Amino acid sequence: MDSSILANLTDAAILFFFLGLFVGAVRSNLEIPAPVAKFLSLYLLMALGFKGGQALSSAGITDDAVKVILIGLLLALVIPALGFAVLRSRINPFDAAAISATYGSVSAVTFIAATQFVADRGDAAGGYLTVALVLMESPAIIMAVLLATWTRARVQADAPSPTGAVTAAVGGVQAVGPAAPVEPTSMPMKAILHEAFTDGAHLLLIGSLVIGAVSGPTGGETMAPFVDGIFKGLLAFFLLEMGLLVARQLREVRDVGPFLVGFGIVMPLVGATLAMTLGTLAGLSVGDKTVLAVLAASASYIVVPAVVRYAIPEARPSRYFTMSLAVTFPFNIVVGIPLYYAVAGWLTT
Amino acid sequence: MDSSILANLTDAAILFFFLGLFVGAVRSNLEIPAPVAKFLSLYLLMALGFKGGQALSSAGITDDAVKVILIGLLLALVIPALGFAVLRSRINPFDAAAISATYGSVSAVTFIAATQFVADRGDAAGGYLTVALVLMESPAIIMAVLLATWTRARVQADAPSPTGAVTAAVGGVQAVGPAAPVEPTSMPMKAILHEAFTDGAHLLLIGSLVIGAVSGPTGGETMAPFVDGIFKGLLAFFLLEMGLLVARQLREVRDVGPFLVGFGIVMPLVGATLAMTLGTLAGLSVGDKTVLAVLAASASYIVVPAVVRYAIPEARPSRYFTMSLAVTFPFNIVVGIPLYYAVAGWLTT
Amino acid sequence: MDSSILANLTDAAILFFFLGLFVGAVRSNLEIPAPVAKFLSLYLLMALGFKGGQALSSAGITDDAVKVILIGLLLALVIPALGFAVLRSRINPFDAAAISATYGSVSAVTFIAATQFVADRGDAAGGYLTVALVLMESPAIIMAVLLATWTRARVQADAPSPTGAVTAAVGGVQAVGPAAPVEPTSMPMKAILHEAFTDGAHLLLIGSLVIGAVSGPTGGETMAPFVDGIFKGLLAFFLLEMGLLVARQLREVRDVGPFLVGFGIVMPLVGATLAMTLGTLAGLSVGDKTVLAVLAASASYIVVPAVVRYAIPEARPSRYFTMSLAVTFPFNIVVGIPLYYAVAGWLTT
Amino acid sequence: MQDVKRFELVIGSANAGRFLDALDTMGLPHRTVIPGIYGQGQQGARGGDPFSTFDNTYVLVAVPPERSEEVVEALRPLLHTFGGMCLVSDAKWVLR
Amino acid sequence: MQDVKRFELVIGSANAGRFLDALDTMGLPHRTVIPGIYGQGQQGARGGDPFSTFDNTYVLVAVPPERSEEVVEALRPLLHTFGGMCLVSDAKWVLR
Amino acid sequence: MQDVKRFELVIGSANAGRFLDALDTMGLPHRTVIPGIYGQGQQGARGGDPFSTFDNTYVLVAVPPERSEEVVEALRPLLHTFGGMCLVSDAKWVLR
Ligand SMILES: Nc1ncnc2c1ncn2[C@@H]1O[C@H](COP(=O)(O)O)[C@@H](O)[C@H]1O
Ligand SMILES: Nc1ncnc2c1ncn2[C@@H]1O[C@H](COP(=O)(O)O)[C@@H](O)[C@H]1O
Ligand SMILES: Nc1ncnc2c1ncn2[C@@H]1O[C@H](COP(=O)(O)O)[C@@H](O)[C@H]1O
Ligand code: NA
Ligand code: NA
Ligand code: NA
Repeated sequence: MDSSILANLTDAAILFFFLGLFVGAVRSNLEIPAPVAKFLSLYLLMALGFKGGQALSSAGITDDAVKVILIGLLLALVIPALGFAVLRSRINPFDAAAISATYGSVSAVTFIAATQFVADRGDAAGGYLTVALVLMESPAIIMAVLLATWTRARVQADAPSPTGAVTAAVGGVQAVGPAAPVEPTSMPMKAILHEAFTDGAHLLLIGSLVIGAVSGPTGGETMAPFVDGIFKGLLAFFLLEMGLLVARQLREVRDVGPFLVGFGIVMPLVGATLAMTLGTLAGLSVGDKTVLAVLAASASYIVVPAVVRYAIPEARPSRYFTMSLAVTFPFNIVVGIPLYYAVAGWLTT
Repeated sequence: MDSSILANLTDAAILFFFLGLFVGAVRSNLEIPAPVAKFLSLYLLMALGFKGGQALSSAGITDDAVKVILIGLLLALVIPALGFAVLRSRINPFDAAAISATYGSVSAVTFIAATQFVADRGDAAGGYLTVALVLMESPAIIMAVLLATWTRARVQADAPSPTGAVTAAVGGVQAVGPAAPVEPTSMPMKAILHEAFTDGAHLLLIGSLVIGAVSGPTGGETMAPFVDGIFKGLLAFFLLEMGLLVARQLREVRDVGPFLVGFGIVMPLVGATLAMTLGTLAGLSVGDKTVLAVLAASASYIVVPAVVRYAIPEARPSRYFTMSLAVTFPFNIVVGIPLYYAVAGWLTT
Repeated sequence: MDSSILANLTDAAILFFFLGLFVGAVRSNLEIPAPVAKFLSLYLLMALGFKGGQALSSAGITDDAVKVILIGLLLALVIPALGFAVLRSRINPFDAAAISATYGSVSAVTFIAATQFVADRGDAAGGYLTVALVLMESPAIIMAVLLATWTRARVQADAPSPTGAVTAAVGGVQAVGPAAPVEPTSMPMKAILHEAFTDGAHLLLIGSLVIGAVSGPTGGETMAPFVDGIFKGLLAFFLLEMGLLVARQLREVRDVGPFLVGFGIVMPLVGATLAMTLGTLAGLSVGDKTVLAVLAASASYIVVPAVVRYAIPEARPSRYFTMSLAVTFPFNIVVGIPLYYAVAGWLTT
Repeated sequence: MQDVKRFELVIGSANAGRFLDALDTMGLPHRTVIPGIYGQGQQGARGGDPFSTFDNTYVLVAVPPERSEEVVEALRPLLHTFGGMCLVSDAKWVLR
Repeated sequence: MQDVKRFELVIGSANAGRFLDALDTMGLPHRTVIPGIYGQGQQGARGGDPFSTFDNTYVLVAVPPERSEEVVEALRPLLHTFGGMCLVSDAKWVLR
Repeated sequence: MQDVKRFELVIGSANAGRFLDALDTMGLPHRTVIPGIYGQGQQGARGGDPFSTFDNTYVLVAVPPERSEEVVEALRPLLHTFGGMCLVSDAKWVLR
């Protein structure tokens, strides 16, 4: 296990993540231009989906595929429920719902790092894990929104000013005039579903998966230099940006106390344990088990915040976004992935 | 023929075009950042020119090269004249001139899709077709501007307020004050020629062609991973953006009635027929004939609008730009290319 | 020698630099979007550092490495001192300090062009030259800032309004009210050192060097298509942008008279001669000598201006930036590199 | 020149569509929009994330003075729910 | 602080050069420019196309009040031909 | 609606941090920022270089009128040293 962690720490892409952290910490003026960073994130989703689709179409729908997808769906329902149960007693219910959604969903970049990690060690995971990734993205969102709607109904009967209240202020000074009480518009479920399913990152991933599956070996060959060849380099660049981002986000952690930091580390471990148990019972391979654990352990910072920011406007991004990005993402990248891999190996032999 | 169309529909790049259309149609928030989209379009022009130049320098100026270029130039004069003759009786003369220019010129992205299509089927077109592409870009523009100038002279004698009139309005509400009549400045021909020949896309294409021709096999080898390797992937990305763009543009079609939609489909067929006839008479290969037909059939949405937007300010982009981008581009990509290829094959055997 | 220059002029990347110059000169609307240009410059630094680190770790610290680095450091101290001595008698001391810093430091893009040039001719330079590049970036900055501080102390005793004075003006017309005399804040040395060492370009280069050295052959293989394969193509694109930039900058040369243009050509020759002499004495290879000469001859237009713009706010970028970008950069790219290579070959045989 | 009220909105990019729709509904479709910008307000720091989840959009709308009140009333509930800044100032519109 | 007139132009990027040249000719070369922005006006929706054929440029120019009239007169014919928006408002220039 | 003073700063991106820090120190952390823009002023042409060494940042800050003087005083020395433009105008803040 230790050697796995160490090997991970000499991986070029992971090292660029550390470089980003360092450069961000010393407050350098280094900046990846936002449009390029956005392109890189779209590229990763596209390459990820395409390669998953290719793997899927060449292997077909195997027994393992069905098992992985069923386990994935189960985890996508259990983990947010568990998260909400733990959180609701300690923090306000809107934040609890948003954080549950975040941890119930998945992180594509963590997934990519994990698939690279296991493939580099000869334990490549199946293409169906990309399908699991896609399917595990959304259930938590819907669940969280339902929880928030329910909370909202109860809250509206009670106190007039919930946590996320936006009150009038000019130039950082609270305005003199009395701030009107906030009445968050209850966004209709239909609109939320529309947002969740038409989110760009989500659609690009699914679309690329389908295209990868449909375009066959010829498609695979012509696309290979783009989706395979330069993949590691662009991933390294993107992780550099992620490091910078995490360093910046770490400066905004005042809304995340020790309890939430703890949650951001323990919750992944709980999710990974669940996934590992189910995966072992189902007799999955080391690679599949590791990546499934990573899906369970990872928290979304793309799709979920993109939907929750207006589906649950009362929840604070300075909590749910910061936790998933600045606590759980680095934890999984540095410690989690090699740890889950080591345990998966140990459970399998 | 049918099988060609079907095969085209499983091409990864074309599928990304459909993905873009779909994602745009469901109004997802997916967006390729504008600076990146622009870079992709520059990249395609650069790679296109470079590869054309390489092919040209290795093959030299053959008989076929001369024939293709002469036919291309002929088409570049006949098609806009034909277009204007058809349009002037039905729509205002400024729009007619602009649309003629659009259809008389060519689309580099359609050209790229076509060259990939024929090369994938073992019928690669010659490097001189890139020269034809370059030469066919401009004649239509100059012709259209002359037509517009002539129209302008006649119009100024008559009615005071031509179609493209820009009248004062605040916040979407027509202003109370009387709008001054528009007197479009007649841009001097010299300035127009300067704009047409110094247009960035145009110069980059020509420049890359020359560099490709000059830099020889060594240059070709070192540039190959960039201009060949990742070409298909970046093309796929760009076609995704084109799909999004077409979907957006389709929402603005109120200025394009059934007549103009019909024109946007029939005109390419007419152009392709002309090219195919001349190509067959000249005894060109299947690949050359197909690509020449595509040049004739395609309509410009980069260089021509870039010049016409100020050379003929009275013409409405909501017509000429929308038609070439949202009607003719998808038509050629999906139906046209495989159709012309099938016909070319049938005419050759 | 002549043939080297000629061969250089058919190099695809160099040709794109000329294309950029030409396109810029005819005032085309061609523009590489700024975020993409910035990404390209970061990419070059990353690839440069990574490949240097790889070369270094595979070769280890050789005798030649030590010699090159020592010579490099010596040059980084001597050249700016020499430059300042020459300039101070002719132009104001703030500009003199800034220009000395520029020429005392190095240009990464020129370095890249040179390493490509010698490698293409079978005389690849050692990985330690990248270390020399890194180490030669900063000494000149610190020296120049010390000179400027010293000048500032003397000036403040004398005249109230130094050259770079920013006086109040509205819309290009000097304001009626009397402009307050400028008292440039003396930025504390600590802050300047912080800026110099946390500059993004600098840190990315060093970080990539370390990562390249640490991530070993496996890292090298997975990163190769990105840092090697598409390198030439992206360099060509970047040189296109550099050409555009130089063409633009050449229009702003009114602050650079014949004396400074002469300095921008003679100073590189002096630097190269110094480097060549020391390199020959130390018995370096042709490749190492050439690249070392290029380091000595090149002037910084990234890191130095980034620090000097606020470390010496009295100095005019229209002098130091224009000279290094519009005079010395093209001179080295077109004439310098093949010249130094020819001389190095001649000195070695 | 004609008097206009100059509305400046700085709102989360994710919500910009709602504000623009509200203006469309009022028959005020003309506007200038700068997306992807940075800011800091009640809701914390925004801008610069690669997923464009939390950045701002700047919207400039010139409206006839007599419609100013109405626009304020239409935008207030949106500002209330989604946060953001709205400034109103006077300007002259140069007739063309 | 000094009174200035604050000109805001939103014009097609392709035509921006003409407006800026006109200002240069008048001896008013100072300006702030934001290219590549979105908008909607009489000429329809603009911005966001990868060929930058149809996007807008925003130009901010502070001019001495006594030159305001003259600037309006110089810009009007250009606005007339090429479309675009021009707003004029009052501001104070902070002397530095 | 509430009266505010609308500060517009156009400053070198490299120096923007200093201006923002000064505002932070005064307890005025709220702002809107557009980086990477073009301009021309006393210090020549700026913007569009790939190293972002010489481009401008636009900053919009709405402050309560009674703090306006104080802000001007705090910014002036910075403008003096680093150049840049600062405009102050009147606006109404729409309460949300
Ligand atoms: N006083 C202010 N001055 C300038 N911009 C502001 C101010 N307050 C808020 N903003 C902008 O409005 C955005 C949304 O504000 P808020 O909803 O308060 O977070 C912020 O991110 C800023 O860009
Ligand atoms: N009169 C003006 N109108 C608009 N913007 C200006 C004006 N003067 C200066 N600026 C802006 O402020 C920046 C810095 O000005 P300066 O320090 O004078 O070079 C310039 O690059 C312009 O973007
Ligand atoms: N009422 C308005 N408010 C804000 N921006 C406007 C307004 N009218 C026009 N514009 C801007 O000016 C640009 C050109 O206007 P137009 O020539 O009318 O299409 C539009 O694309 C908008 O960005
Ligand atoms: Na999870
Ligand atoms: Na055509
Ligand atoms: Na040097």
